[in-house]
Amino acid sequence: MSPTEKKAVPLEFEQPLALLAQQIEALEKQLAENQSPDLDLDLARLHEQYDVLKRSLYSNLRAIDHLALARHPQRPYTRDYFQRWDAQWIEVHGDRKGADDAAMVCGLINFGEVRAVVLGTQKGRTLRDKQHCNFGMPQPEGYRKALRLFHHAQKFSLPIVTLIDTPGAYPGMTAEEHNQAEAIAVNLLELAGLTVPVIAVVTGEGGSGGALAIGVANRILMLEHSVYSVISPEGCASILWRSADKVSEACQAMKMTAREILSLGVADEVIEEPLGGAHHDYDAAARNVQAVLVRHIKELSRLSPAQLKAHRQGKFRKIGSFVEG
Amino acid sequence: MSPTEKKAVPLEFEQPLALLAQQIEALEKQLAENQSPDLDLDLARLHEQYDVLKRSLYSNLRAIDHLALARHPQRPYTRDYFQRWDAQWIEVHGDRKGADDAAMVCGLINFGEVRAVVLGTQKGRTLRDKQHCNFGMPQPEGYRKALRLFHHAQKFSLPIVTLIDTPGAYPGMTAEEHNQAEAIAVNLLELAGLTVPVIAVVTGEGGSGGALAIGVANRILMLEHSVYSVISPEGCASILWRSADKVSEACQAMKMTAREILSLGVADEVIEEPLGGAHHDYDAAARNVQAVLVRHIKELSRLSPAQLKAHRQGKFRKIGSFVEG
Amino acid sequence: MDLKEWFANRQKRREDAIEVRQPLTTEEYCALWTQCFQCRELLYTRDLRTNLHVCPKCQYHFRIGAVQRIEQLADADTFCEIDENLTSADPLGFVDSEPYPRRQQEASRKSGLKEAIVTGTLKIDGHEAAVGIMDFGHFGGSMGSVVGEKVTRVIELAERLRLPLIIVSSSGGARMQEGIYSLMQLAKTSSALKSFADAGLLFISVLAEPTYGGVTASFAMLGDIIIAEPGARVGFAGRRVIEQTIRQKLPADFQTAEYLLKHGQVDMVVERTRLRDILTQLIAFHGAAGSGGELSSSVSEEALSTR
Amino acid sequence: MDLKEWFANRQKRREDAIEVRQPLTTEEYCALWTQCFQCRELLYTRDLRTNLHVCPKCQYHFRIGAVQRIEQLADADTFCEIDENLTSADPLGFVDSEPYPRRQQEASRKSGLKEAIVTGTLKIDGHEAAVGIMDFGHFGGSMGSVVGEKVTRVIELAERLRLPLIIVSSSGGARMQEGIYSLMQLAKTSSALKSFADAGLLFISVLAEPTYGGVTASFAMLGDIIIAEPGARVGFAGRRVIEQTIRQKLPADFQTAEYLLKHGQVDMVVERTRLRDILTQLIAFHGAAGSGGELSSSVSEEALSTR
Ligand SMILES: [Zn+2]
Ligand SMILES: [Zn+2]
Repeated sequence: MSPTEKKAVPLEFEQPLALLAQQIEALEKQLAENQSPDLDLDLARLHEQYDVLKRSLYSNLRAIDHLALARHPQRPYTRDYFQRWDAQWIEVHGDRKGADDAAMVCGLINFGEVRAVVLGTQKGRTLRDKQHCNFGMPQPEGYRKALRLFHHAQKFSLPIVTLIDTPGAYPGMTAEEHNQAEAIAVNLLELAGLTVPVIAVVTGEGGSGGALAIGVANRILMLEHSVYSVISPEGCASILWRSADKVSEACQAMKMTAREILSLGVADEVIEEPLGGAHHDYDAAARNVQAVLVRHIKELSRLSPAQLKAHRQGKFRKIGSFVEG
Repeated sequence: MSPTEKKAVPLEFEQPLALLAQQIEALEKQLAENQSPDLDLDLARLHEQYDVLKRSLYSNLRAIDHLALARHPQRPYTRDYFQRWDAQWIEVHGDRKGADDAAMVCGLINFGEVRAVVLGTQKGRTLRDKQHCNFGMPQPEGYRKALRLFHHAQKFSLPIVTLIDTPGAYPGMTAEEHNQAEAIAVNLLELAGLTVPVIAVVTGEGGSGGALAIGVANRILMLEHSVYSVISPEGCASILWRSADKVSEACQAMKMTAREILSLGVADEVIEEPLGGAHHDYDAAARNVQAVLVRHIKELSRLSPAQLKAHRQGKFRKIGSFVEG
Repeated sequence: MDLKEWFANRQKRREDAIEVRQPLTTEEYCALWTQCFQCRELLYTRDLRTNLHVCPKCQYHFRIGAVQRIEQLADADTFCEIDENLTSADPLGFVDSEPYPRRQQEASRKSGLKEAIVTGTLKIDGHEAAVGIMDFGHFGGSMGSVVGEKVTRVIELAERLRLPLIIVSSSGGARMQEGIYSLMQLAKTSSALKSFADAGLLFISVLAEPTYGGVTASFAMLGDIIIAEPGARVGFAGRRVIEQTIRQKLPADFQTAEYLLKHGQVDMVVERTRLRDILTQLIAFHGAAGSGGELSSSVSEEALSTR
Repeated sequence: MDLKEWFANRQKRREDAIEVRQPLTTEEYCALWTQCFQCRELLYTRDLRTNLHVCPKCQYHFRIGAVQRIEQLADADTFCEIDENLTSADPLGFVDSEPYPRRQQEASRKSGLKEAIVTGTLKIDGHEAAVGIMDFGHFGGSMGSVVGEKVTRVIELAERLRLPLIIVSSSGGARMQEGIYSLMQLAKTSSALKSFADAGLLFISVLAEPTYGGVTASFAMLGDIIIAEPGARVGFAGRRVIEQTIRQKLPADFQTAEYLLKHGQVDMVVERTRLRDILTQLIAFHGAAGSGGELSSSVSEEALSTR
């Protein structure tokens, strides 16, 4: 069942809105039992208040609120997008070397008018799913599965679309034994060398090297409430503030929201979400993202293979901030 | 300690020779205690007999005798060659993905006048070594380690020399899980595409796909007593004769000796061994192989990169025997 | 209608009939009914064939021969065989309990084929493709010089015509009776696939029950897309050899298609009844993109066209 | 002479001396003697330096700074620094308990360096090479914009001059205070290495204690040859984070150089006292061959010349 069919679970910062919604509901109930022009007026005012509050709330979110939305348990995940983009999309599996990492979903897709190799991290919805997907944290095998798809796209001259929604690469013992660092590094290197269009979309959490490993793209797009950071805010807080309570401060200090990443020149575009977050309307969210994706793929397809590679390398070559002399 | 310093262990078919050697030894002892012209004459005759027997013995070996020599516990192994070719050779390790297969030894070597990437299967001498090297049976990780070296050689335009001495790829559960078949197949494919000289030397046992995975070469050289077969003779006997006693028959039927593989047009040259087998003189064996190798590398280096690839692909394209029409 | 019903109705039918039917002979009985190896259900052979030799009850995929496979995949009257007259020589003069040539004749008599693979071109839902279909029923699907040569030639043909290539494998491995020549077919076919891949063309490998040894260790594992049939056992070394080596029992599902999927070795497990559709979809998807490859790796115009 | 002897002889020396020496101050004492972290032996600091900061008793490799490392590797007076004046900006206006610029000043005061890496060219036993040497003593060797830029520039320089490249890494990972910019340095440096690799040039990565996070997940793990110093701890995630995640103790040797070797992640573990020789040998071996690469991948003439 899609979470859009049930009520969205309110986050902490959404409590005032939820309270107002409860009042409205109560009033509506009252009104249903007992007609009264006064109540009618109250209700209209409440509705108005609600709309104003909602707009103001979502246009004045703190970094930690965006984080909460990006991690919303009902947020659409990679498979939700793929399914909506192409109900016939073909999933492909495995690194061919012993593992099929469920945290990395890969496939071939038709966006109606554009074909692409698609892949992305997958968090899993139910507890069982979550465990199966390792809560969206890929292991080296997942990155190598993605690498296989990069090469597939290169061979068949297909654009690559990646969806990023991961707390990061999995910090596990076997992951280290199987050279997590190398798996990520090789992906960075190989992505840099591709001569097909690569577009990365941060749909939820963009966590560190584990996100970047599928993020070296010609275009980096971010959903309105998605975040992208060098380390998890929790990790940052515990290292720099030596306190788990300072997550909000860490979020703010790292400038990790979509708008901030855009103004830092790393993201190329912010994709609007349905009001209140993508989880309120999966179909609309998927349509938004698709429209933007297709536009970018078309734009990039005007570049030659050599230009595509040079464009991607040039994009990252410029990122950084320092003083010379 | 090198086995050349101790006495070579006689094989079953070498028993007559060993008996004669004992007689000579006894006579020599007698002679040392008690000079006698008669004994002198006897000894001279025995020595003559010994030489004649030895030559006739080693020039009339059955297939199974070659197999015994190829598997001789004192036979020089890959590391013995590398060490003698270049005492300063640099060993490199690992597949970068979680394993370093000791059954596959890889390195960089100077043959005095020629540099090369070298690799080969390694059986291990002591019991501990043997276990460490898995009795010369690589796992997928070993083939992927070799693959890394193929790419290294390609990148730096270095010739590749492989030494083959393996019962075959390891038939183990983890080996299957890690896709042994794919590891071999990918090596075949990638070797076919290289534009540097590749030379394979079967130094002992060339066992099946596990040998071929490092054997798709411009030149296939075989040591005089080495063997090369599609399946182990034991496997062949048990499947086709349904009897483990028929190993000798299987050896003969499969035409697996160096001379036979040469006359079937698969091997390009047979490298002579010291009389009685390479284990009688490691240094001489290593010198022989090196001389032939260097000659072939120099010959092949006259070809262009494209010619080298076409030559290798053409060589295997022609192998087979069938009737058309 | 299952057997129980059939028997239950028998008496009634007998009574209905003016001429009482004779009970079936064993042979007629066997031709009419097939027992599922897996669920033991008795299946009406004609129904089984209609269902592509997949048990309608438990989805067990029966082994099928090359001819049946082609019937299942090809658009009517589109299959064009090539190299149908290539036959084995006996390069080693191989004799075990019988000479190799006699074993060959026997194999042909049983399978009705000249060799363990049939190659050619066909159309699948209108898409032209080159195909190689192995037949386990001929000499255990073993690969000797002829299989190696036919696989190589169909790869070369596909490259020349720029067609997608589909090989359905089913094989016990390399053929011992041709010794080192059989082994070298692994290199020959893989080498041909290297050129094919460099040309940017699509190779779909389909693994059918069973695929082992030299075939998995060469072309069968080199597909751009690898599909396995449900329950198909696929591996390098055989189960018995491994159990003898490691001296322990292997899990029941070891080396099954589903196990391979879990271990990242195949892209998908596809029921035979869906195979044709998936192949069509894959060819259509990659079709035009294949014009790229090493020569020109830009996004082809086609990648932007409507499905 | 060990400390016990030294103390034992003290009284005698005191008596011998006409002018009785004052006992050492704590500072003098610490400068003179260094205790080995591993075997606890007290080592005469000058001897330790002569032995390249490797404990002569237990072979413990002390962390060394960039300046010392260059002294150990470079032929005398051959090191030429580049980009020595690149310093960090504060793109995010980052403040935790202290503002980022103040933390930077502190780091520089402690390390005597402007940033966590020194880059340039040098000669090793006559062979010219480009080098990047990280210094864990500066800001935990963390990679922000400057480290990323300097690494990228030295890669570009090496490509332009067709020099072999050596990077000695020692880093806690990406620098949090520059946020997303730090993360993007992983992509920037790896992208530069892609061009470098395509040019057929040699990159030797040396991993020194400790190397973690963003540095291993980019250039440090992309060497053609990867060398680790004995005992160096190298990984992506830190030990503590992993233990918290998997809720079990990790083996004592987890993430050590020796563990990495066993798990196929590094080509060799080389004692610091042999490092210069091995680097020389590797550069000599690949030196001339490097003229090939993607442009012309034939065996270079040099590959046939005498060592
Ligand atoms: Zn059934
Ligand atoms: Zn010590």
